[in-house]
Amino acid sequence: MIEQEQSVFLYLIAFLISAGVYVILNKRNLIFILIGIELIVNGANLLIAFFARSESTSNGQILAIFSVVLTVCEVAIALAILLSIYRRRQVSDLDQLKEIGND
Amino acid sequence: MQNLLSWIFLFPLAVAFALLLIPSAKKSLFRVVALITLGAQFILSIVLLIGFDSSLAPSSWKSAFQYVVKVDWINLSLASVGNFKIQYYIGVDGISVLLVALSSLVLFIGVLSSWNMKEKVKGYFFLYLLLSSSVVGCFIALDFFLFYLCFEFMLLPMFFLIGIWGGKRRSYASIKFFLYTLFGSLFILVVMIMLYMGVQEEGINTFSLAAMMDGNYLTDAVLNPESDGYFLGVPARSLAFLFLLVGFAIKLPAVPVHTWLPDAHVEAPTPISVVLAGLLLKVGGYGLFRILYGIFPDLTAKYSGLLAFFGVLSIIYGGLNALAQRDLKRMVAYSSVSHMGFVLLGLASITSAGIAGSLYHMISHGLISPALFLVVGVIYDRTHNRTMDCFSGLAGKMPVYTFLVALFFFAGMGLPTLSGFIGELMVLMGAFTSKVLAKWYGILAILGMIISAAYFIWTLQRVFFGKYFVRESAWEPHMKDLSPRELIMLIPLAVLVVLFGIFPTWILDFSNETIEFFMKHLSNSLS
Amino acid sequence: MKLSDQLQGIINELGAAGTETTLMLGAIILLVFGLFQSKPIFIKLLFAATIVFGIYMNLRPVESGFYISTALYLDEQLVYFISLLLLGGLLILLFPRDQHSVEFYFLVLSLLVGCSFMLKANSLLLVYLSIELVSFVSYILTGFNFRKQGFEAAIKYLLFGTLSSAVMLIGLALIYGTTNTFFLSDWTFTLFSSIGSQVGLLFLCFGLLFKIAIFPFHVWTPATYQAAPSDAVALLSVAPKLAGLLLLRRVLLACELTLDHWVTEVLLVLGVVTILVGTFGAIGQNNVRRMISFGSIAHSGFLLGLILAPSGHFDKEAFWWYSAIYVIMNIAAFFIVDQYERKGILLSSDYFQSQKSVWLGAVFTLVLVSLVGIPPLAGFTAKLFLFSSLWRSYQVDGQVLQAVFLFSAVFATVASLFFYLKVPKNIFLSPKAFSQNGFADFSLRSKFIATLFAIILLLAFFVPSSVMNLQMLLHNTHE
Amino acid sequence: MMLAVQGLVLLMVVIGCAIILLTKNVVHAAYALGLSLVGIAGLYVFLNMELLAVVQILLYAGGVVILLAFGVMMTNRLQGEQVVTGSRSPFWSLVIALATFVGLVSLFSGLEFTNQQVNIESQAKPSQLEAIGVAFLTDHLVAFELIAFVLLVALVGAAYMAKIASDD
Amino acid sequence: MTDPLIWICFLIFLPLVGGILGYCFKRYLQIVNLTSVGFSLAVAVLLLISYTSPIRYHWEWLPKFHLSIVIDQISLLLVTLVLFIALLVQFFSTEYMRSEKGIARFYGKLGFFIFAMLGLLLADNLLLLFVFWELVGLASYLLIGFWYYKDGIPKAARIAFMVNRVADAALLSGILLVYDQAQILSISDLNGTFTLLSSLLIAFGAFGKSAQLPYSGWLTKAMVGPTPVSALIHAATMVAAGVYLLFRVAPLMHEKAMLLVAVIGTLTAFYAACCALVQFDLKKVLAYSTISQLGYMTLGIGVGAREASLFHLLTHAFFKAGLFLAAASIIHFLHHVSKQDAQDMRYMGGLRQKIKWTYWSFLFCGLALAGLPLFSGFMSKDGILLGAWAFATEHGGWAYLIPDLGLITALITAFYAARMLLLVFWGESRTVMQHGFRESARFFVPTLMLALLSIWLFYHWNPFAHHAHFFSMLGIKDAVFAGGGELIPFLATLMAGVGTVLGYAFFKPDSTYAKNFSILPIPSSLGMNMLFRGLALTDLYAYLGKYIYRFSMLLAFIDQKLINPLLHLFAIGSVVFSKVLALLDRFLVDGPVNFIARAAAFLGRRLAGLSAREGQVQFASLLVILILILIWTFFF
Repeated sequence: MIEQEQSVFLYLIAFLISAGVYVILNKRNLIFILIGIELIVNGANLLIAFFARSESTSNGQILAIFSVVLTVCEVAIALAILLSIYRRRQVSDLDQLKEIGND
Repeated sequence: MQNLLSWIFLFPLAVAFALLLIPSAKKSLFRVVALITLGAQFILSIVLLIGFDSSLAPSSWKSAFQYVVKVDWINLSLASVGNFKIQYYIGVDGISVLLVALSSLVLFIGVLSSWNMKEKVKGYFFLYLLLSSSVVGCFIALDFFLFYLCFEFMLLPMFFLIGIWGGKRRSYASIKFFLYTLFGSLFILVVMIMLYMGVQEEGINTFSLAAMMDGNYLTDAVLNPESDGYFLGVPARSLAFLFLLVGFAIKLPAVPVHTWLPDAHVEAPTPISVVLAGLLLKVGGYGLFRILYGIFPDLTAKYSGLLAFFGVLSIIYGGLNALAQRDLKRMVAYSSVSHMGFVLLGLASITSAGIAGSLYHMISHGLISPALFLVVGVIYDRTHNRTMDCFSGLAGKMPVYTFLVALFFFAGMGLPTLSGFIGELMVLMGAFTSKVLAKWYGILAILGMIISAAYFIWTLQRVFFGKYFVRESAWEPHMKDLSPRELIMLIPLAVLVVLFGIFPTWILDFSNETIEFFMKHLSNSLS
Repeated sequence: MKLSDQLQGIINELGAAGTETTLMLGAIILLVFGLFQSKPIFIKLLFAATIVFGIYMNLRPVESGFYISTALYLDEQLVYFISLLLLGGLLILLFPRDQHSVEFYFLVLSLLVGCSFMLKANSLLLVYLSIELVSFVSYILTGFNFRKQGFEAAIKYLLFGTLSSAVMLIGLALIYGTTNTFFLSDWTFTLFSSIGSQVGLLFLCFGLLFKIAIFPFHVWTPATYQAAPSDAVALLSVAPKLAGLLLLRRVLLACELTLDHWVTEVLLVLGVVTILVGTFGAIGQNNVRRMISFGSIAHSGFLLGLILAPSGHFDKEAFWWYSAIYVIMNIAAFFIVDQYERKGILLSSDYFQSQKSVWLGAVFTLVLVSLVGIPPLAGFTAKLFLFSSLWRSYQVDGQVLQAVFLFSAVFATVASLFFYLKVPKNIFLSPKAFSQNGFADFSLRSKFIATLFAIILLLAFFVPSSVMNLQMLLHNTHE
Repeated sequence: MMLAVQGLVLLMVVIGCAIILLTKNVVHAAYALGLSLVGIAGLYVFLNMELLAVVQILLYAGGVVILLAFGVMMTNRLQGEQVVTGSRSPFWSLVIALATFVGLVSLFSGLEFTNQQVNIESQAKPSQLEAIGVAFLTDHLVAFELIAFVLLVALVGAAYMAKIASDD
Repeated sequence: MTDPLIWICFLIFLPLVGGILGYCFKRYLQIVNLTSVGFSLAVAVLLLISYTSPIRYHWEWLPKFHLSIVIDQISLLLVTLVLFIALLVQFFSTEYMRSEKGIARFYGKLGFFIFAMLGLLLADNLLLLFVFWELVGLASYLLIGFWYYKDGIPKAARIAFMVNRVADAALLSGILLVYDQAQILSISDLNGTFTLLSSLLIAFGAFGKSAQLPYSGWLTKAMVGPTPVSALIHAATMVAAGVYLLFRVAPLMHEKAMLLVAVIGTLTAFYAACCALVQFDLKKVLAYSTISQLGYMTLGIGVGAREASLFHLLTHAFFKAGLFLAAASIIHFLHHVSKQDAQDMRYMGGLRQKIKWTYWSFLFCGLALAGLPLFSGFMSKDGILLGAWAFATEHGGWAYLIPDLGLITALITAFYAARMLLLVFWGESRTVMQHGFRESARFFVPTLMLALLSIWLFYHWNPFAHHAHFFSMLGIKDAVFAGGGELIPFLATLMAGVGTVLGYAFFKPDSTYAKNFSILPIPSSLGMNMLFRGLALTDLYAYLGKYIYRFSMLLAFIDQKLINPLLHLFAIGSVVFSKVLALLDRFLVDGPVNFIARAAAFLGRRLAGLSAREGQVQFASLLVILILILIWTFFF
């Protein structure tokens, strides 16, 4: 039971992370990419939680909680920047951002 | 008196910074100041020569130097590397004292030659004085770090002097010069670090060249000759030797790495060519003496074939290239390559004649090549053209000029009674009597003498003899014989070239004991 | 242990976070102050006062050890580095700013808080948190000139950074799970015997490499440096980098990896590649900022080489030297670049327009030459220490990669001349004549400041003990 | 029963992911992400981490998804465009994702668990919240202090940026 | 004896000082020069008369390397010879060069030459000898190129110099090899035998200056110089330097090398005599005859008759200088009266009446050249042939070819001497004379003095005496008589006589040859043409030079296009690399995708039917993950 549960958990984590990778690689919309990253972060969080499940201290849980909080901050900043970009450029596809470069 | 060397070394530097305070508008003041400064430097170096005790027979390198100033400069305690100690350690022996005197002379003549400089005078003389200091510094430094500092510091002023006041392709030439030399000097830097980690003086790691030459290695140092250290599977000492060889060969320059030289010379203004050929190449040669041979005497025999090969290659290849040139300056530049090959060959011979010959050749080339660039400069000043095809029969119009040109050409081709001959002869004597070199090297080097005669005589014939002709009539009014200023520059060189060609002992007496000791040093570590 | 004793102990040790607390408080005060008073001079003064006070707090004598429930680690070396970073933060006041928004200074202070926590962090939580704080501030600062380019760079930076931090989070999870430890101080070599923990360690390092800008995590650098405001770039190019390096150093020290461990080998290889990529990447650049940013990538590689010394042979002094000089060189370089950009000169091929402004050009040349590492400038001494340290490491350990590192460092030094020289070449050697109409010379102030930087670089070469004694100097001012 | 609930929660996560993977519509993806996150919160509950689960639902499922949805609305909807996005290279992405999957699985399968023998009973500690609260003020005091500051920074930064953006 | 240094100074430096002073004070040019050389000559004669033992002086020139000068009887004799001829030539030139602009320069160069030549003769150390050897070459170059502004002259001077330079290189190699072997270079201290290589190199060095095969081409080129110079340098003194050197080192030379010397000498003597036969240019005839006579001397040294060679050097110096000076008179005369190409014999003829004194001196010297008895040439040539004969009897077989060829050459010599004499002085004049002319005493006095010195009586009372008598008369003890019976003097007389008679028969004024001479074309048949061009040696040099030049052009090309780029490989490679990186950089952060991403995009287009644009962050992420996977697969 425990063995099975463990392996299911780990497969899920691997699935979440690789799904995130797929999304990041495949999608072009910035928000989509953010979603992909969220998937990876969640995988990582789940991993922490998984490791922390049997620990006597609550360190793991706290790390996971902090990571959730930080992700929210991140998304907030990302959206603020996105908004600024959109205000100016009316694009949300990453590919259309190519102003910087070597000329 | 004890601080004489410091004066010679640092005085131009101080004046350089003082120059910055003069407003740029006072154009003619700069050259006067520079002239006085370098004149003073020259006089001081004469005093140095007079006070030099040439009969001092040293017993170790530590005691081989005179006018020594040894002051702690940097003393950092680095926990893992130990004490990082750099000294302001200067002094001269019989080899360097001559080069110091040569430097101050050539630098002085260089100022005279830049008398008519018109653009950005302030910057020019500022950089020129910086260059002067660093060149002299190279010759008197006895601390590797100080040497390296001066060695590298020459690059920047030179870069700008060629780059700003040069010819059409100046930026290409100056960058090429900079890159090549930096490339070489980083090899030297690596070896410097290797040595620093392995050599101690009074229990502290040191950059002192004297200690390095005396071989005060730590017992477990990779570079300790007794410990057979390896680096990446290569014997570490051999690797260090070859690194230094590459570094100095670029500066010298020896043939496969010489291509910066013609470009730098062609693009540089005349005074800078003078300094470049007269002194900077000597720094490479001096490095071979002091550092390569001084610190790695045990490997000299092993690699003498290599050195001699590149020496002979330079002699012949440089000569043949000079033969093919149409640009006078390019020809002279390639002839420098050819001549510097003799320095390599002489060192490779590991005989006292050969080594003294190398030194002599450096001195004499230090007089001849500036003179050659000056005489090319004379014609360039008048016409802004240096192509041989554009001139013919100048002897009729400019007899004094032709006389001096011929004198320097003959000196360049190694005609007896002129200083070029002595150097070449001694090098050849060394090469022929060497125990480590095959005779072919000497014979091939003599072939190089034929080639040098070929291009000099041919140039003489094409440009100075024959029917008078200049390509453009606009040049006609300028084709006048030498002005007094040009005479003041050229005549001392001519006199010295002749005197040193007849009385070689005037120079060699200074360095006899040093070279004796040098040889003892070499043979001790070879046996 | 009873809770009250624990709390008492924490209260006693709170001074260990004094600097950060000062900075945070200062930042908040600044923010509030900005609501009422927006005269730039006041903001600047407050900012400077905060930092100075932070340094003052920082330099109180400390005993090396763990503080506040072993969350923080402190020793003298770290304290000096924190002071260095704070000084760097102070230096950006020299940059002229068009908009004096309070938020900018607030963010700079936050960045410094993050960096100093990075240096001190001992728990994984704090490691993660401080890195994230630095990252957030960096993202925002990148877009802080409110131009299209800035936002673009910011979003790219953010996306890439978030991904890296996600990878790092996985690494932290793996370490936490496999070693069952939460503090760097609990680590031992044996804990890291399993593959999971080693991979975790590598992932953690990746997160740090992202901050340091090591290949392949350097990709954000050029865009960010190009688009962000100059003062922000000046700080961003030094503070997070040095903090990341020192943290990496402590991480590697904590898990007691030897040089032939595969994780260190990976790092060494990445270091070599970084040096080459940074150097050669810069050669193709025309935009001066991008060029310098690639150069700074190469410098990251050099610094990484210093970090990866065999155990017991970490060259603290050399690292201090390189860092201190790097801070000055980089800030000076961006300062001067900023001056040129204010005249509309962005590309190195345009620098010929300033050919009459010899003075600043000469100073810029000195700074660039120092970045290459040619005497008589402090950059050379830094390189000398670097090479010495690498050689020393090689001698101690015989690790071939160290030798490769040494040679690529030497090689890159030559190659770096290629691009650093472009600017002086265009200023001084350009054959193009440029009509001087409309090109006003640089202000006396900017010339003065730039010259000051150059003089520091020269002085540091001739009197290198000054840099070493900077530590002592800072120390003594306290007493 | 427990197993069934567990399976359901797992299914939630997987379905959420699958939608994200397959859909082109950003809004749909955001909602699917919400679904996944709630599922993950459920998993936390199974791991006896109630606080984490709550935080997950409140901040993640609530905050992030709503933020994302807002973002989508504010960017794409304003123009009345389709809220769909193109894909770039599904094949290669898939290959790499699969490789990642295989790599992670092989990594995880090699893990040794230092705390395997811990029994399930010990997980059911009632005072978890309290322990966390104490930890915040003792072991992780600095972190707690810092995250407050981080939130402030993020707030100020995001707000300022958005303000500047909407100002002009 | 007082300090030898004073004598050496007088001997060596006085002419140089005279030259320089003359250049500085042009007003007293001739007086200063003549006085200084005269004074020097007086010292030499005084020394010669009062000779007791060799004077030796040495000094340290390089560290541990001494140079030495030895004044012994032989060197004194030659010094006297040089100074005497030099004095005559200087005297002659006062008139001959009077109207030249650069006469001061001329005297300066001449003084320099005399100085160098004296130094060469007195040098005891091989290296010092080499020093003066080179200086002599330089002086020769300068004097040949005296009229530097005329077409072709600088080139001829250059060729002469370069050919000498090649020989000098061989000589220097040889000397240094000797130095390596013996550690000393002073001839009087050297003993033993040189190695074959060094002997050969020294011999080939000596051949250069003495215009032996294969170097002989330069001497004809040198004829473009002023004729008095030719008389002094290219007939009497400098060209004899090689012989002198061989004379000095002969006892030390390797046996096989000496054999080569003999063979080369014989061949040179023979070929040059043949060449002299077909020349039109009077100076060229003389030049070839000089080469031929030098060949005799070389031959003599090669076969061991070195004193005989030295004696021939002496006598030859007088009569050949006389011939050249006479030729100078002729040229001057022709130039004066007709402004024609004054050296071509086809424009001469019948000058016997016009310039009587010159005729007589030319006749005497010519007969000495032809080797007729009662003239000095016979005495010295006889000695050499005797030596050769002795050599042949000793070696037997093919060695007889050497005296045989020598004798045949003697015949040819007489033949061309007669041709020259007859065509120039006899018959009718082939030029229209426009101006009158009076022979100047300054011309014929020196010439006549030299002509008188071609008479046997000055050397020995017996016209059939050879060198041994002469030297023993001077008190030189070690002169050894190489026995050869009475056959050789007889044969030599016979050959010379036959040659003269044949010559007369061929070239007498009413012969067909003489009649058609003025319109005679340059011989076109291959053999004759080759002879006319002196075996085309100068063309050979030119070819050699051309190909070396081409080779150097090739090298310069390589240097520019190959070595330079090769060394720039570093630069180019790094630039290329940087471009690649810049491209990568674009894919990563800026714009177009890189290879993988492009492939992905392509596939993506196919699969999704959408236009896939390139990714940046995506690509970076891809890269990170790829690297993770790579590291993963690499380590596990």
